Amino acid sequence: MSFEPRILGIACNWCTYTGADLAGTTRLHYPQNVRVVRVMCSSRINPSFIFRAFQLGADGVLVGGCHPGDCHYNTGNLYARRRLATTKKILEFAGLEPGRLRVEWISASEGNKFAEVVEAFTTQIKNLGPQTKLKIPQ
Amino acid sequence: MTDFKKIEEKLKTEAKRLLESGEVTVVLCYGKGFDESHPMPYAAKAVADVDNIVFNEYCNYNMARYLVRYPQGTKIAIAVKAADSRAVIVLIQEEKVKRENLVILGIPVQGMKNPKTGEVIDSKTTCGMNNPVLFDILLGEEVHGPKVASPYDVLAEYEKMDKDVRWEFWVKELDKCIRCYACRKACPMCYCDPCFIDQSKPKWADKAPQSAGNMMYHLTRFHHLAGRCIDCGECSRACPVDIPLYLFHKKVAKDCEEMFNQQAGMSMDDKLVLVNFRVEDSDKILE
Amino acid sequence: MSRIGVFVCHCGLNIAKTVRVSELAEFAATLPDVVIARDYKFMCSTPGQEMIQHDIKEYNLDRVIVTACSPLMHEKTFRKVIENAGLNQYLLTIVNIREQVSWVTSDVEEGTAKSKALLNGAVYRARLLAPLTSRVIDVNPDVMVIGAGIAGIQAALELANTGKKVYLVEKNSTIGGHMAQFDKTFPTLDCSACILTPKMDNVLQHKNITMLTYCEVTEVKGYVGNFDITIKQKARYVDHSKCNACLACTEKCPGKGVSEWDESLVKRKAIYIPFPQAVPQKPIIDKNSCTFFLKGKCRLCEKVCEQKAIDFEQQDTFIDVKVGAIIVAIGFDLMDTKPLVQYGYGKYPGVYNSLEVERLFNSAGPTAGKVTLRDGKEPKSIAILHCIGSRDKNYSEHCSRVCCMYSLKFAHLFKEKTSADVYQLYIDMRAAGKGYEEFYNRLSEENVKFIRGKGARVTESTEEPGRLIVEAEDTITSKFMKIPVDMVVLSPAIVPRAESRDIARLLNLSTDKQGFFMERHPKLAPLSTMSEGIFIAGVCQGPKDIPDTVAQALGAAAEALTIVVNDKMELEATTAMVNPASCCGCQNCVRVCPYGAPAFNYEKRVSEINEALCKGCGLCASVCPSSAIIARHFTNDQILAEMEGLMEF
Amino acid sequence: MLKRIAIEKISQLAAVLMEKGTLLAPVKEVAGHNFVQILDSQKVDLNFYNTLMSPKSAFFPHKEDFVKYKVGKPLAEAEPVLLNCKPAFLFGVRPCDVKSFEIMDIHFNAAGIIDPYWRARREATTIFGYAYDISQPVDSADFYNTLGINAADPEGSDIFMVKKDKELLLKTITPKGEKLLAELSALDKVSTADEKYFEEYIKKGKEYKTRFNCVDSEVVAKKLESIFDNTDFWTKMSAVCLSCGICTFVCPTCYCFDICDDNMFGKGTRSRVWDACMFTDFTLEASGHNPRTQVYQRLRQKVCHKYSYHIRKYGVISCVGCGRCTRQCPVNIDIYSIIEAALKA
Repeated sequence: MSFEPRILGIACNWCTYTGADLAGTTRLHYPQNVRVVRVMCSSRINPSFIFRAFQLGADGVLVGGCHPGDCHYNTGNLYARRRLATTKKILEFAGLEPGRLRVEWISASEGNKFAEVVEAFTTQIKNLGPQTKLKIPQ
Repeated sequence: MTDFKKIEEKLKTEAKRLLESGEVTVVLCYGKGFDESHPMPYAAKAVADVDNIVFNEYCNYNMARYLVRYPQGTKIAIAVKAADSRAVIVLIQEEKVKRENLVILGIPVQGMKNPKTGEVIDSKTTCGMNNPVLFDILLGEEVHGPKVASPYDVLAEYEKMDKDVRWEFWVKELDKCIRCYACRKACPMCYCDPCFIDQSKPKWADKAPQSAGNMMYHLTRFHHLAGRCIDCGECSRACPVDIPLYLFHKKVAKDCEEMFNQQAGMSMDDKLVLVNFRVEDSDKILE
Repeated sequence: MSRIGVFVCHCGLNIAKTVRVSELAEFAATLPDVVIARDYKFMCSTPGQEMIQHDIKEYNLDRVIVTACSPLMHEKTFRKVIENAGLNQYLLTIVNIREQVSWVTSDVEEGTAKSKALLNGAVYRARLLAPLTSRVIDVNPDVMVIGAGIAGIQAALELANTGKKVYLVEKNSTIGGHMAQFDKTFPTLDCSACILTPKMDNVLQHKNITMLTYCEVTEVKGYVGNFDITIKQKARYVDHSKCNACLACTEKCPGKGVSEWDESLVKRKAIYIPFPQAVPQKPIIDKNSCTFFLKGKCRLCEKVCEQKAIDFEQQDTFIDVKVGAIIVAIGFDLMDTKPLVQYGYGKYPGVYNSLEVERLFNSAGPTAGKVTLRDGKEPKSIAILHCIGSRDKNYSEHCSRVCCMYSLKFAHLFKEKTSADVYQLYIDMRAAGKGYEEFYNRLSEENVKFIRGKGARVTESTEEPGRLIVEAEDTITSKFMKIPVDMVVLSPAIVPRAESRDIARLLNLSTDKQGFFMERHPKLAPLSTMSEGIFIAGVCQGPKDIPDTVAQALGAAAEALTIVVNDKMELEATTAMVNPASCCGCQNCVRVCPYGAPAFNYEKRVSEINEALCKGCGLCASVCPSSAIIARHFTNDQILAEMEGLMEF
Repeated sequence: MLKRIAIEKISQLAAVLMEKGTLLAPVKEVAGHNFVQILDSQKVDLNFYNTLMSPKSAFFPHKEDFVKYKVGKPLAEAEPVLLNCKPAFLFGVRPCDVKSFEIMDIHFNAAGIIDPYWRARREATTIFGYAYDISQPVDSADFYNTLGINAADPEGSDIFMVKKDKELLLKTITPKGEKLLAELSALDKVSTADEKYFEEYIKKGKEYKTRFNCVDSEVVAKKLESIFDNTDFWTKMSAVCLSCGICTFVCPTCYCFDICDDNMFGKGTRSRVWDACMFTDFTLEASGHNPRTQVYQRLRQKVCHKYSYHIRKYGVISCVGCGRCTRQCPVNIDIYSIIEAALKA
């Protein structure tokens, strides 16, 4: 059987989650590998959530927020950008493939972008193969 | 460079003056330990304590970590070497101490040694700087030697490592961790009590020293110190099992410098990078 | 130990088609703490809701999971459902298996598997949910309306008539907006001024309306029910409290500025009112064209003013107002067609945009209603080009909706006022409004030449200087055409106001791809925004005609009223709090919060959060190094648990 | 019985022991030597002063699993983790550390409080004590003499070893050691010179001095009781203490632990994990109250527990003077100096 990655999505309520809903409303089909946790703002994402996601066995983590400047809370995603960039650098230096964490700005009106990003990211993770480094063996 | 003995004398003179005049109520410096090669961090609170003050090549402690122990408003004199002064700057920026409550005794110095190994402490395991960035009184002449090697040079070997090899390296290193938490306790920037890892709700990781929990503790700590670590190397020297934590901290500091164009504790005007942003930050940093 | 009830909705076939719903319910029943799991055709229907309420009592449930459509759709509905059955509304979890599962796959295996994972995540999360108490706050009864075009005027009047105090803020020196620039309105061709100016006067006279012209909103703080707003009153250099609107000043003024109102077609004085029916009828001085401001002497206006109302020293002032709700009706701009060089706008004097033409028709306009070219001659032939920048992937993908109809109106007015040949170059003729098709039919009989094809290029005739050649393909005959005309009218895309991004930022509104404000839900909440207590009306939400704009204004007024009609309201309880025992006093939360909700208590050396200011984004919780901040309903352990559940299967 | 073996052949002895059971012996690691379970007989390395971590983990591991469970429906399924102890050999333990097992037995193996895990391991294990090399200078951090222990004290070991040039002399002390040594074919017979050397070594061991200021436990206990409320003293002593857990983790006689659950996806383990009285959350109560929030309170607890309460309760000091806490302390705090200062306070 081919490798079907398990990807954790973390989406902000106002943009990316709504954008994901729009993808559904417009019946855009995309791979079913991403499981989304809804948070109010991408800035809610604690770097440890991402470390934990990989420990729980996520093959990839996709973070979605509003476009910079469009944050429902004004500036949340601008903080998130810095914090997630640092998180990514840390994972990379630890030895994890940097491609396993992706941050995308997807607005509420970009259902198609959500679908495209999920499609592309799923392919990318499939190419990277299962994530076994941080995963806690069962 | 002014020799150690002279610095010690000056330190004693200043400490005496400051305590005597009542300008400060405590002088954070270095004192006698159980033998010569094991001096201790020291908090001199009375003129009589001044006799116990020492300064030699083993006095590598970053005294900045003790600043947060004193009630706000306490007038403190603190002896700082180069990296230590950067820690003081960050603590002032984080409003843990006020500049006006501090008398900063700068010590320009070169050739400090790690008492455990006897090795000279240089830019391999620390920022390698010789002269304090911020001080009120300088206790010796500034060191103007050959240009200090970049504190990031030591990273080259690890950066070019294959990511899988690097992963194996870190797993091996972090698996040694016994979770004594000396690293965070020795760190001048780790002043949380409780630390996130001590929390039971949420429980971020298991208490036992096992791979996953060690990884969660250290990776998160590296993130918490991103843009704040001033590369004094205290965590690595405190570590009883010799985990080269400084490598990771240096790497994160280097990345932060590249992304946000500033080094922790080098200027009082800087803003803490991870609780700030610039609208013009590029999305490239996420790639 | 929780007692969880899981309710799986089929949503007719919407979900059931791609998710094996009964299998999902059976799966749920195997999960620890799940006491009852059911599936049903329509959970949101009355029998569905009653089933949930019945089971809460029957099985003594303390958590409810509804596995259905997006929480953005029915979270509120189901919260009410469980609350009415005696459960705290925050003990509800919604699993989105419609928008994010069944509608995005056709594979039943995949759909069912993903639904199970999502449901498992919800069970993990539900166990850790805590009952929360909504905050009850006092509501300020006043309303602010931003923008005094027809939408803003209508909304303000409607609210004022119910007895509510309204602040109507307008950036121009007069209210009226674009509608006041028009001469006639389609399809009835009734006079714009005749229907608008009485309303403008009503605003002026209304005791409940505070009209704030020549003003801009500069700061919005607070939250629904309690907005604190700072408004900048731009310096007019005329004290309106003294001015008696004699307008002697405007006669004497030697200054010359370009009339914005007349779309730069003519000059105006430096001290001026934009048009004779302007409200208020009191002038302002334009600093950029005033001789005194430019050269340091003149002050003629000051000399003629008997009221001593001229005040060259006047400064911008700031007004603070407090309101309970806000209506945004800032209207639109026309797309700048200069960058579309193929149409020669700005290069050839004979090329006009539609708003300029509106002014040409207007009896109060630069030509007193006579249709003449810039050189004063009457055009003999006119081409009206539709969809300039609209329906164009390179510029604005959307249809600007009103251009077809106003272009027909123009054609009619050209025919009425000139003897010119009139060409309409269109892609499609869109006449989907009441009386619109009839209007189109009427125009078809008015000897207007309809060419189905988009105007491709406007060039100058090499033979007859000054004459323009419109190039287009007639897609009906597939013939390439070159039409010589004297005048070209462009119908540019309707785009958001240049300042709409700033307003969005100020008010925390989302914008769509074009920059129009986004509604909370395109169908069910078209006037609400993602920001509680802020509503949108008119073209700032998307292009629309006057009847739709007015309808929206009335709707927005009703929406605002539902808030300010009560003196108290409930707020979301999902705010953050600090556990003082864990706070390390780093003040990161204080530094990052966009709303200033956390403050540092210097005595206790810990942060404290003012929940009235907190909007629940959770940023503080993620920057808190010691995990001392609890972002209610999105706590660290709730999120970690949900992630664990999602990754288990 | 006395036997001998060339140190270079130590791996042969290791191999024999590995066949008989589990061998725990010093291995050189990056930061120093440690007792680890030997999987490769070549790894055994007796060229050490003392190990970084104490050998207590041989009987009292950092993490001890008690129960494995699964959150099921309707009930959780749980299964205790049973120890299946093979014979074990703890090889190369310094006399002071050997002494620590006796102290730890009070807590884990005395009547009334028996820890089955400790007892099972203890009974299955034969201890090879190993005298300090008295030809080398003593480490300045050590102070085991103070506690009445000497560098070549065979008491407590089953077999006691001393180094003679490039050879190791092994002497049986207990019947358990006697039985084992008889079975070990890899060992050579000894000469009379060897026997004499061994006797001499034991004798000389008593002369080999660490820092020494022989403490009367009763006097110390009393003194510490009297200065319990001397906050100034304790504040001064703890002024630079980092309150990390190094001293307790490396200590051979610290036995505090926490019971922890670790679980994921509904499956988990309940285990006993080392805890340290120097951690803030050590005394954190469920109510949120914490009786020891200050560093001085925690340091006082540590010192008084070892040098006062323990004496009162069990009659002995809970310290063997191995010097690990002093050696490893990141700020060179020395418990011996604290006791000295306390006596003067």
